[in-house]
Amino acid sequence: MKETYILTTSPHIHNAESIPRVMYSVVIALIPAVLVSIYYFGVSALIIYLISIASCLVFEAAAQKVMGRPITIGDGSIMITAILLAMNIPSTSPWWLVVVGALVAVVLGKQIYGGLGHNPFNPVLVARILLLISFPVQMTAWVEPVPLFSGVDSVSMATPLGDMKTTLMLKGLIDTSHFSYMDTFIGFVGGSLGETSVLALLVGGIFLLARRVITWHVPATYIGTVFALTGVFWLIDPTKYANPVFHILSGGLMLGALFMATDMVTSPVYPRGMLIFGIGCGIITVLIRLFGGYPEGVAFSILLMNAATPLIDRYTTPKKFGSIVLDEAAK
Amino acid sequence: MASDTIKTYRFRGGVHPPEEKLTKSIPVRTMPMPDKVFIPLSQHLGAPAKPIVSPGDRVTVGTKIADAGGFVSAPVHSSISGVVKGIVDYPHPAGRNLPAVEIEGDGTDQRDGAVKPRSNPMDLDPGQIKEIIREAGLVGMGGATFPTHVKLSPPEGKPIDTLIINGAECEPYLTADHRLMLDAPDHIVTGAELMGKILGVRRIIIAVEKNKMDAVAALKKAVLGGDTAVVALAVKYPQGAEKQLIKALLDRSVPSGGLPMDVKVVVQNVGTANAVYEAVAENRPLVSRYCSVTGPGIKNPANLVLRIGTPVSKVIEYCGGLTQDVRKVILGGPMMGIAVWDFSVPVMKGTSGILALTEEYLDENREGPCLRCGNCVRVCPMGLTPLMFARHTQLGAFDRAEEFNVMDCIECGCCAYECPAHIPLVHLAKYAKAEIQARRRKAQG
Amino acid sequence: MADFKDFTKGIWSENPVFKIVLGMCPVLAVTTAAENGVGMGLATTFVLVCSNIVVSGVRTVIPDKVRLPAFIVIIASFVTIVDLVMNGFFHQLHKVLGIFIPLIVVNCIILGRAEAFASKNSIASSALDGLGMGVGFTLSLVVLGSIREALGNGTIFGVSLFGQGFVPMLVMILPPGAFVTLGLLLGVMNRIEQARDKKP
Amino acid sequence: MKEIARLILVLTIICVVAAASLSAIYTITKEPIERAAREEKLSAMRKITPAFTNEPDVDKVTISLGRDNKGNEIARDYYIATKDNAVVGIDFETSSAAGYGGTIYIIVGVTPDGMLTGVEILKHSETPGLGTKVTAPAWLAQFKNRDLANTIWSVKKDGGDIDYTSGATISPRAVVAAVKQGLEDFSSYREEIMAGAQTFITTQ
Repeated sequence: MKETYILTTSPHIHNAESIPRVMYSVVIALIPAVLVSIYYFGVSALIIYLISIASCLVFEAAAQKVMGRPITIGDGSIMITAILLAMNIPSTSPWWLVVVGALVAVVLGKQIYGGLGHNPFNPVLVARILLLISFPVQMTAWVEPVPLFSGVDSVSMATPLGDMKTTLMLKGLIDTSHFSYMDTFIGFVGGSLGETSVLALLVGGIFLLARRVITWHVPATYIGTVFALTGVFWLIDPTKYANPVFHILSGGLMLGALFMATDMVTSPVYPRGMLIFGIGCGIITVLIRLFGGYPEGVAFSILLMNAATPLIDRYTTPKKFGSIVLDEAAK
Repeated sequence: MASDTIKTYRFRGGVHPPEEKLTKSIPVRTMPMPDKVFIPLSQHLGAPAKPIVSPGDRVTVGTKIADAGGFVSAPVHSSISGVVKGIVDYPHPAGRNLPAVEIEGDGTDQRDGAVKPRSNPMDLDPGQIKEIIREAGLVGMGGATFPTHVKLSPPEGKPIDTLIINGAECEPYLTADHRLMLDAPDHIVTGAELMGKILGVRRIIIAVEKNKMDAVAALKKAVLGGDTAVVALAVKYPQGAEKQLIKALLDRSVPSGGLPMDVKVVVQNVGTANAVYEAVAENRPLVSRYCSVTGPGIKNPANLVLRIGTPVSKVIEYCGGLTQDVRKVILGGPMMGIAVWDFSVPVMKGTSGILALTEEYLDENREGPCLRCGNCVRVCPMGLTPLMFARHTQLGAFDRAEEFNVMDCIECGCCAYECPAHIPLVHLAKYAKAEIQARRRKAQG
Repeated sequence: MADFKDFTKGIWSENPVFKIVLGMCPVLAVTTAAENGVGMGLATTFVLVCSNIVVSGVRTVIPDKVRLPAFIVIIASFVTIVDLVMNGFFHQLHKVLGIFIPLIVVNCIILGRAEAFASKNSIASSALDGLGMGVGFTLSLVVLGSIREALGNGTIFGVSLFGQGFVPMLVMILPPGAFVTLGLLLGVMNRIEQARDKKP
Repeated sequence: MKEIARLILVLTIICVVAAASLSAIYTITKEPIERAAREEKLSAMRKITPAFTNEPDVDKVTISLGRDNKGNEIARDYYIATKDNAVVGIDFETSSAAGYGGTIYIIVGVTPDGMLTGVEILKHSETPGLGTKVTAPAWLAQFKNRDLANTIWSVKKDGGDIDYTSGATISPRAVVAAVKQGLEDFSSYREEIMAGAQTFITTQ
């Protein structure tokens, strides 16, 4: 018999959840999209993933060491950051772009605020925006996807959203006739590594929903709002505004709605707040896509709503049991 | 009223821990009389009892050894026959030494001569029944240990229309109530009717979780008629918590800070109902109880009838001792029980289980940062936001914790059970509640 | 009496940017290049020294009730002088610093020092204080401007640092870069202070 | 009362002293400021125009380009650069509101035939490092020797002849459009401008 007995307060049992389990669930959910991107963008995509993972691990450990915190690179949260970061940049990115992105995400986006659980903004999106502003050329150097081992050289290509914006600017009209919904759905389209394959992202998202790591609130309201709003504009003038299906399938919407807007640390805690958060993301995304200077607005909209999260939480705190008495006994 | 016509409702939140009812098919045995007992004077909520015996006094089983220390208090009786050795400071599950009456047994198990069964308990008038219950030292046996007679004395202007007998036993591992319902369904029903008489209610609902359908059947058989119903409830923790039970059975919400009587309900545990029967019909005070001795760390898990005051070490010994890797011994269930390190602590009126957990159940040094996943909010049956009051408690901002309704916390443990970051949310809630109460007392002067 | 400490405190222990955190508007807005930092810093230093001297000189004759209006008139006059002189004789720099020169008027450091120091101390001390604060302010701006210019444009004082292959990190010379750099420098500064406090 | 009088007196004195010193400084700096402003414009003109000997900012022809939508007259100054009694170039300012960060002010130099001799950016608020590439001398140099006839006036991305830095298309588009508009205006009013320009030659 051991001499020491543990004295802690109840409960004395715990379910199987833990931070690493939650984090690695997200990592697993990202795998389909990772594989698709490696298939379409080739070895350069794989290299970007590897650089991103390596540099994120190094920066996380270094930052925690410098700041005197326990080193927790094994908990999986940094793997999510690393994979999502790689997914948010084009396959042509030079190595230093990935390293700078990792530095920004890990140090400026996360550790500066106190590490996991304390960052008000999604670290990956902080990095994406900073990179986009700093290196607009490299961050928009998209290439046409070329299936692995097909031996064809890839050529540069605009994203469907970027293409639409340029056409609209030049001709005052949009042209989505050459746009293939099926290609976008499976990921055969230009864009950042992880955002192109709607199918792979949905598979991962459904896994997370089933695992109860995320709830339906944010993705459903986010995508729903984008669909509804772009639908209204499309009905008003289909020559200037693309149809809602195009908007949902293109750009980083799926990646953002399923994996980044749902980041628990930076989104509201309560279901009512999540609904507001999703709707807010949707509105801002549509406004930026249709009227803003950038073709895509997912990253900006999520960051803006991240900033609003504490306020949303404050006004959506659920009512406690017994505060509303609506039953016969009270009458 | 037929039992199956009662509709049940859902309460918000709750968790589904593995049931682990290892002892559910093991019949109850009576543990042999210990040669020495230590009967604490504080076994209930409220004022400790006042001892009325002196060292050297001879006592028999059922001799009153301490009287109630106030209205919200209960007398204490000797559980064995023997000689009072003294009133000593003795280890108590609360974590410190508290006064207890030490009685050295004489091995005869002699009963108090005055104890004679009553032939027709239902003919007594309500006042008499309540007095018998008070004198018998009855307290809530589900674990809360609130003196029973107090609960049966609703103030003027608080009419009661329903008595709920709680046989949910939603805590994992525990099977004492289950075995009791199988062994003495008729006693429970009679006890419930006696309490119904005191309260003047016609409707009595005996509620049992669906994982104990044999107990439901036994109780239904025992119910002879009238307005007593037996209801099978969904299996969900904390189904047996008063407010959630009332919500599930009657769809009534006890107001925040209120009591069941605010919605015309009184809830009593099945063990209490049985004790009421024993006190009133058999004229036996509360000196023993059903208790599950269970868990992966107990060599021979069992359901036992234990005498109040038996040291836990003796009980464990009787059950074959602990296995090698036991790291935690708990009085009560795994969700709300109290961990003890000194096994000489005595079994008390509210001790529904003795649970030994091994290494693999330990949850030490795994606390991480809050991820704001919202699990604690989702499972909280009280609709609270544990992450918020926990954070403010950690920061020492108790007034902010109070704003997040920490005082409404029932400490059921759902939040901490679900928290992926393993934050000791219940511990923080208890800490905040104690601190806030201390400040309130200070403010009152 | 005038003390050398009146001068040195402005550089580190009471650095107006990193310690007192005053005058953030010019600090954030003009530090896109080291050169701008020098210009803004020197202009501010000039106004600081002059206004400190004058405020200190007239401190005994100015009634308390009109203290602030009087200080503001004095400061505004010196700022206007700087504006005119710069425009006339350093036209290029004036073009770059543009709106920020008139804004020196509302730079809290100037009024802050007039109020907190010059109105209570001798002319010599006040001059040293103004000079110290000005130098501290200038150094801070130059440090900030150099970092931002180096990372955001690949140059320091217009001199190319890294050669052809370097891709500048544009965000550093945009407003967000100012906040990020200032925040990081404040963090480093506090870290150094902490380490210092621990040692003795 | 006495105190108020004292307050007024002190403030008055301070203001008078301040006003006096300011007017003194103003007088001293007035001329250098004007000279600097003029020098700035002249130096831009020197960059974009063949060598001249006159003062083009004085020798200017003002042409009315019609009215804007508020009914105000739009006038543009055409600065005539001369040397050895011949017009060597004409400079004029133009602007485009289509810049990324607001209006871009441009000064354009042409030969009397309407061929570009140079383009300079006077004032802009484009994104540093991105839109600001349009101020790079190398980029601006490509405008030299272009005219309305020999050039398709749009950036290469839009099917034109003008190179641009990849990543930034908004600022170059704005500059190209403004220069093109300026050239068109010049060709429409060329007769008038050249007629005005003759006066500066004959008067010398």
